[in-house]
Amino acid sequence: MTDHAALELEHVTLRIGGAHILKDVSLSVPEGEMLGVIGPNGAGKTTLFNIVSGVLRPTEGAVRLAGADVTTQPVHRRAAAGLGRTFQTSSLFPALDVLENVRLAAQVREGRAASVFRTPRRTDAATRRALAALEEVGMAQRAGAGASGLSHGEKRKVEIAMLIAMEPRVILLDEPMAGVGSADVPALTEVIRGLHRGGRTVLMVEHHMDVVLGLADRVAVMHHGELLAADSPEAVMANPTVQSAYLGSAA
Amino acid sequence: MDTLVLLLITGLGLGALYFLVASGLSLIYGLMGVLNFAHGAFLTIAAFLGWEAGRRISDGTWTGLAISALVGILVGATVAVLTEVLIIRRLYERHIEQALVTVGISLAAVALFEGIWGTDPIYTDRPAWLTQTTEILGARIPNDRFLLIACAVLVLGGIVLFLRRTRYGLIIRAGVENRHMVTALGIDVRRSFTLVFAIGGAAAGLGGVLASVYYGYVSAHLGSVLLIFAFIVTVIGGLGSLTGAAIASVLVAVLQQFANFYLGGTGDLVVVVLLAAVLLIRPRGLMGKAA
Amino acid sequence: MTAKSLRLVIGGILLVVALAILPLLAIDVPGVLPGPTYTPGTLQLLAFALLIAALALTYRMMFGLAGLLSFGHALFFAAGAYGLAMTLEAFGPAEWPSALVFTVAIAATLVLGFVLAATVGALALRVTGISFAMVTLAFAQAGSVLIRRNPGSATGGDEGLALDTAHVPPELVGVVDTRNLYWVALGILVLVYLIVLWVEKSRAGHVAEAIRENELRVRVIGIRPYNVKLLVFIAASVLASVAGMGYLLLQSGAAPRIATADFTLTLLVIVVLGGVGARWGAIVGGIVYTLLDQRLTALAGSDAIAALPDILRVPLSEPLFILGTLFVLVVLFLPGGIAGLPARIATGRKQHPAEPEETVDA
Amino acid sequence: SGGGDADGADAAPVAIGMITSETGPLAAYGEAYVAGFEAGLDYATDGTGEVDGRELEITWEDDQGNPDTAVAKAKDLIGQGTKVLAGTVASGIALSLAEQAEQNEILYVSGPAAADAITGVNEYTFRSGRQTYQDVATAGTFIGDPAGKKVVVFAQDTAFGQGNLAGVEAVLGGQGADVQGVLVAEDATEFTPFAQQLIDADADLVFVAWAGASSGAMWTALQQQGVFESAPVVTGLGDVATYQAYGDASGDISFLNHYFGGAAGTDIEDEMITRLEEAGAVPDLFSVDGFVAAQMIVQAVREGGDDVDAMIEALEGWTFESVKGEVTVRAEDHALIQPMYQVRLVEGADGWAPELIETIDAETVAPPVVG
Amino acid sequence: MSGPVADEPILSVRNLYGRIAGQQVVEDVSFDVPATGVTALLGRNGVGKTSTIKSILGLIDRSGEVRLAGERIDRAPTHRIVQRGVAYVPEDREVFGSLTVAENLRLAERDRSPRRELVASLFPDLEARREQRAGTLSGGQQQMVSLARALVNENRLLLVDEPTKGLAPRIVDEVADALAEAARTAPILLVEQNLLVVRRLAERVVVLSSGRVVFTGSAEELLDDHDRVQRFLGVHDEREAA
Ligand SMILES: Nc1ncnc2c1ncn2[C@@H]1O[C@H](COP(=O)(O)OP(=O)(O)OP(=O)(O)O)[C@@H](O)[C@H]1O
Ligand SMILES: Nc1ncnc2c1ncn2[C@@H]1O[C@H](COP(=O)(O)OP(=O)(O)OP(=O)(O)O)[C@@H](O)[C@H]1O
Ligand SMILES: [Mg+2]
Ligand SMILES: [Mg+2]
Repeated sequence: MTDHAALELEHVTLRIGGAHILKDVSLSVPEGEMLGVIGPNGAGKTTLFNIVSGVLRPTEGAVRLAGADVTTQPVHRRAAAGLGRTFQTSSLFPALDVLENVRLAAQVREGRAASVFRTPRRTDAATRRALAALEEVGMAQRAGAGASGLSHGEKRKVEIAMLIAMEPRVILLDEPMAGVGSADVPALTEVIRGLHRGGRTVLMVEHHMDVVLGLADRVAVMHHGELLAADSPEAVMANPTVQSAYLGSAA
Repeated sequence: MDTLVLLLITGLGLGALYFLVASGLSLIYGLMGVLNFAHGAFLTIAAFLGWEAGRRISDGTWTGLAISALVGILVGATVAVLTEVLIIRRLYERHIEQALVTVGISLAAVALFEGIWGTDPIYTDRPAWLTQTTEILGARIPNDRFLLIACAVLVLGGIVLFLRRTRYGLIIRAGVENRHMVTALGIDVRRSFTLVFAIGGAAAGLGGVLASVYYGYVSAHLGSVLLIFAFIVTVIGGLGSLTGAAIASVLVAVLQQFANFYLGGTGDLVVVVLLAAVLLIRPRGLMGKAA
Repeated sequence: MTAKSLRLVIGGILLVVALAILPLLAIDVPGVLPGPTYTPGTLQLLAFALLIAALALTYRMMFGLAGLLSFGHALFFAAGAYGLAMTLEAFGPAEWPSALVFTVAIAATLVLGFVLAATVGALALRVTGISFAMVTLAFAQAGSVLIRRNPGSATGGDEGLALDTAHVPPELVGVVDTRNLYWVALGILVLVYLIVLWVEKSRAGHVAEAIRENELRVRVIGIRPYNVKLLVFIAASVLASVAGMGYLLLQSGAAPRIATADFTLTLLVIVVLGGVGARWGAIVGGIVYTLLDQRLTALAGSDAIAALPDILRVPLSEPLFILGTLFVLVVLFLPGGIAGLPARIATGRKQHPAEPEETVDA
Repeated sequence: SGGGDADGADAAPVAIGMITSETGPLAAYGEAYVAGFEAGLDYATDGTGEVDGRELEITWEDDQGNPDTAVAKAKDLIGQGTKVLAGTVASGIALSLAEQAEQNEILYVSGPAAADAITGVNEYTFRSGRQTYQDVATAGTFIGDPAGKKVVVFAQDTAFGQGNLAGVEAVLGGQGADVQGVLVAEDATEFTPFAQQLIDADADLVFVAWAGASSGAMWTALQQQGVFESAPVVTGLGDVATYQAYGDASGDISFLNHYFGGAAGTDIEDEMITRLEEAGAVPDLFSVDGFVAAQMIVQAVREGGDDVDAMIEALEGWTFESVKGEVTVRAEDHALIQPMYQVRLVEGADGWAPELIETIDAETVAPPVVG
Repeated sequence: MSGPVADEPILSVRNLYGRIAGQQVVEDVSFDVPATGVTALLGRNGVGKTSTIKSILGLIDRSGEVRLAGERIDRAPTHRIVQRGVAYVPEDREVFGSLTVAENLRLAERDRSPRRELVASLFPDLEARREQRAGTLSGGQQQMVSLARALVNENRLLLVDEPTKGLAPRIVDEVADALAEAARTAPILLVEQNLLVVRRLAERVVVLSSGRVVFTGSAEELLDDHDRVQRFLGVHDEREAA
């Protein structure tokens, strides 16, 4: 088998104290797929992302990136190997300005991101890449603003720009639309579609069903720490458990 | 055998003293995130004024000591409250700056005390019983150690009850985390913080008076010496954990005694190594909560 | 931008030149300097202030840039001073020419400083926040206790270690040569400044700043914070030893005081006084603090103070009381320190601290 | 060195730099030293402050107990043309100043700093006080013939304590005593177990060398554990502030002493005390060091003028009458050969006060020649 | 305490200015919140909705005139304002992570007889997690704690900032139900991006743009006017925003 899935989870289980937070989750995401992850609050979606990105270690089971077992690898290794993510709550470096935030990510792609022998310049490749990424999310005109002064929606966009600048192969988006004003949802949806179009594998937790349905190739449903189903959007929407446990009357 | 008993019990006594200082420190840090370098100054001023009062009213008697202790507690609490209200409060949620001002206060206070009471230690009198010894298993234990241990136990119990049994405990813990949100729930969080400082200061005040009993003198540097150990104990025990501080106090003091005696006076080195080792193995300390 | 930075560079060079020709001038600033600038006493004081400024600059690099609050920085300063004193003595008997002994001793001390910094840093950086501060404190305390214990009569204990001048270039010995020592101190400050500038402007510097804000976030973009922090720690520590060597030459000896936690606290006070926000803040802080300390002592002993009633005389005759109070006032009312002054005057508005970090849900 | 140019310069004042702790941990010692110096200067110049018509221009500087400050002040003074430095109570600072004196070829008269290392450190350095060796040798005289006796030194593990142990080993060990040290970490606060150790050692003499605030607790511990019943205990009697530090143990201790008010009974002592009292001071442990320093400086200037070599020559081997009687500046290593005292504390209306038992002859306690 | 006169607004904001870090984020904002029903505060990202609410509560530097049932509250400290019956549900949940769910709720109880049953019935999931530390709750669960803290007391006014953010669609429904229920006893000032929820709950809307009020009126008037929706909120069809 040479063609590995971009991301594979095998029997991933997580217990913290007495709580059984993830129960035997197995999932394989082929290269280039956009996978929507939905499920009620507290189902374990963010936890799953934390395990994939290395913030948490599973109690049992394995995580594979492009065939390589990364279960015990630290966060930064996985990131350097091409795994990017955003957080459910925006997290930027508040003391840096927008451009510097994104440029940090761009440097990683170039290598020697933390070298003392390299000085960032306005004209270097990392800066250009960062500016391009900001352009793509429509934040170029805010490049010089301090990150702490951004509104919620702006922060979200800058985070995505950081992802773009990192050029990861696998991307985890945790509720990218949360708190984004209605006006910006379509634009941001396009940005995410763009992320995906480049052939990248994207996993996205999102409660905005239109966005999920509009973007995802496949939708995984989590419930009480279990993976209920991973199927086409239509099939998932038709699933009665999803209907009752998740969507309610809003469907 | 008797040396062993002697080392153990005197270690316990010293641990009690460490705890009396550390309790306030740990309380204030744990609940408000303020690393209070001025704590030693609270202790010293309480010891000085306690001594001044005790000696005026009746020197070297139990009454005198009781008065000293009372005055010490009041002074400690008052000074702490003043510090909180006048200085710390203006810097709320800026923990680094808060620690910094307390550094400034401690520098200034020690200098001021030296200016007022001089640089020499002032030797104190105490009730005769405290200068005598009681024999336990062949070891002659100085009686003041029992007083220290008793006071430390009382303080530990008192503070733990306060935090468990009153609503203040809850307010204070929440306030540390997100002060704005506590006010947004309709609670005057400043009052609670002032109360914490008062309690911490009172514990330091009592510690100061007892320290002057233990050392037999008061001096401008009384607090600074104890403060270092109180810090170490607080950190080893786990920041904010009172029981942790209590356990660590005893551990540190006993270890220090043994190392000083059997390992050629290396007590301080051993304590410092212990601190580094505990933190490297368990960054949160023995009983600290997860960050 | 380039025009502005060019102006800055030229301004900097002019400032250094001005400082360098100070010993050739007879500028008298009564109340600030003890005498005209060419006198040895004044030069000694100024040289000392420059070295403290250099040390404060290294401390700022850790604390201000990377957010590493260390309570053990004094250890490395002491390592430089004691290291050079001890190696000079150790190489003393060798049959080499003095210049060679001197150079080798300096090189050996640098290596010592590096090894010490790498060891302490590698261990202490395994923890963060207050724990990091305490582990560094622990190492520094251990160093301080060792120095005072005088193992094998190597450190001179309480009495400190005198500089063995046998192999020190004669230009650096004696009061008439204080001028040369002043230039050495100025050289060290410039060197430290340039290296600090270089580190801060590099990618590593930016990453260090990001780590200060949000460590997990840095890991998630694929950088290991540990390496960067260690780099900053080692750079700052080795530079501190360089300042320590300058101190040894200037003072003709090393005293155990420079290894104490109190000394580190003084550094912290200096950096905050000067302003964490800017490099020049640390420099100004170091110089202002040293001069103040000296002048306040002079004031304390003055007749004007002695004539005051007790309630004023007692506090005013304690320099540390005034310094401590001043420091408290600066933290309270001048959050950016001295370096924050221009901006405050410009905006005329109170500065707020950055918003508390957002929590990462993990 | 630029020797004093003849005539014209003669009337010019002589700059004397006095550096000592006026603030900082040793400020109290500094105060006694300063008062003693003023008295000595007044005595030695007959109240004129001049030597042969030349004014002694005295500049006082505070070293704050900090060598850095001391060195800076010294350099400043030297830079301004000071020919004589004197003072300081801390041995570490005294050694730094001695170093400056040598580098810059000026005279230095060290103050109360006790370290033996100051004696003979270089040709420019003299001392006006006693040194550790003399303390220890004094204690040695208390036990008759030390040969075969067991002496335990109980001291802090500091330069001062180590110096005392080394001193006892040299003095009493040299005379055949079996010397053993119990050194306690400086920051230790608990002394009971060590007291136990002293009893277990079963010594003929316990020599205690202790400085600093923890003395009170240490003595209490010795007393509580019964050390005084097991062996005679000897220690140095410090300044007035410490007289009450020994608590109930006071009567049980034999003290060696450098000086206390009234110890000497000489005329010059009366002169000093009168002057001290006029200035509102009391005679204390280090008053004499200041007094002697003034006498030495006046002598050096009188005989040597501005020339440091002449000053050195004037002092080397100089024998003179001082507060404690006849004292000699030994030519070889500049040690100050002086009598010492054996003292006890007796309780009076104002608490404990010293009482002289015996004066120990200067030669008996003279340190061996350095070098 | 006399009940509010029927047509007197419960909250009236006049010329409110707010500053964060020396930067003006609320500029001369004036509007009223009637004594009944839900008033929605709308606007694009970053226009200053959250800041307006924080200014009302005194959580950021503010100046201007704010009246609660006729009484000035613009000088009162936050806790006093809240004690007068104003509850706040912040944008970022702001639960006390180191406290348990039960402790979070207990802390919020101001009334002598807090409405614990109501909260328990609204958020059964929380009941099961009473002893869990709030910091370990999922994002949505934290949002529930945050809402529960406000609803546990009787209030005269609720200030609710984006309560449905990050909630599963079914929970969004439930929260909307809960708010509708709450609105029957106390008026609500609601910041919300989900226009479906706005349409369902709000009678009146206030629209902000760059820190200023640009529209005040009935919800229907705004939402049915596609032009205005497009102009103020940048949305063509509200369904798109759901
Ligand atoms: N330390 C812990 N102890 C007990 N339970 C925990 C702990 N940490 C997390 N949990 C629980 O694990 C579950 C999974 O949380 P997670 O954040 O992954 O949910 P989610 O699917 O992302 O929800 P949301 O959509 O609300 O963000 C939650 O029910 C949470 O309460
Ligand atoms: N801490 C801060 N420092 C500086 N500026 C800030 C800060 N917080 C907010 N701002 C500024 O205030 C403006 C208003 O922010 P606010 O959070 O009130 O907007 P909002 O309308 O609630 O946006 P959203 O819909 O994204 O929540 C924003 O443009 C932002 O730039
Ligand atoms: Mg989540
Ligand atoms: Mg908002």
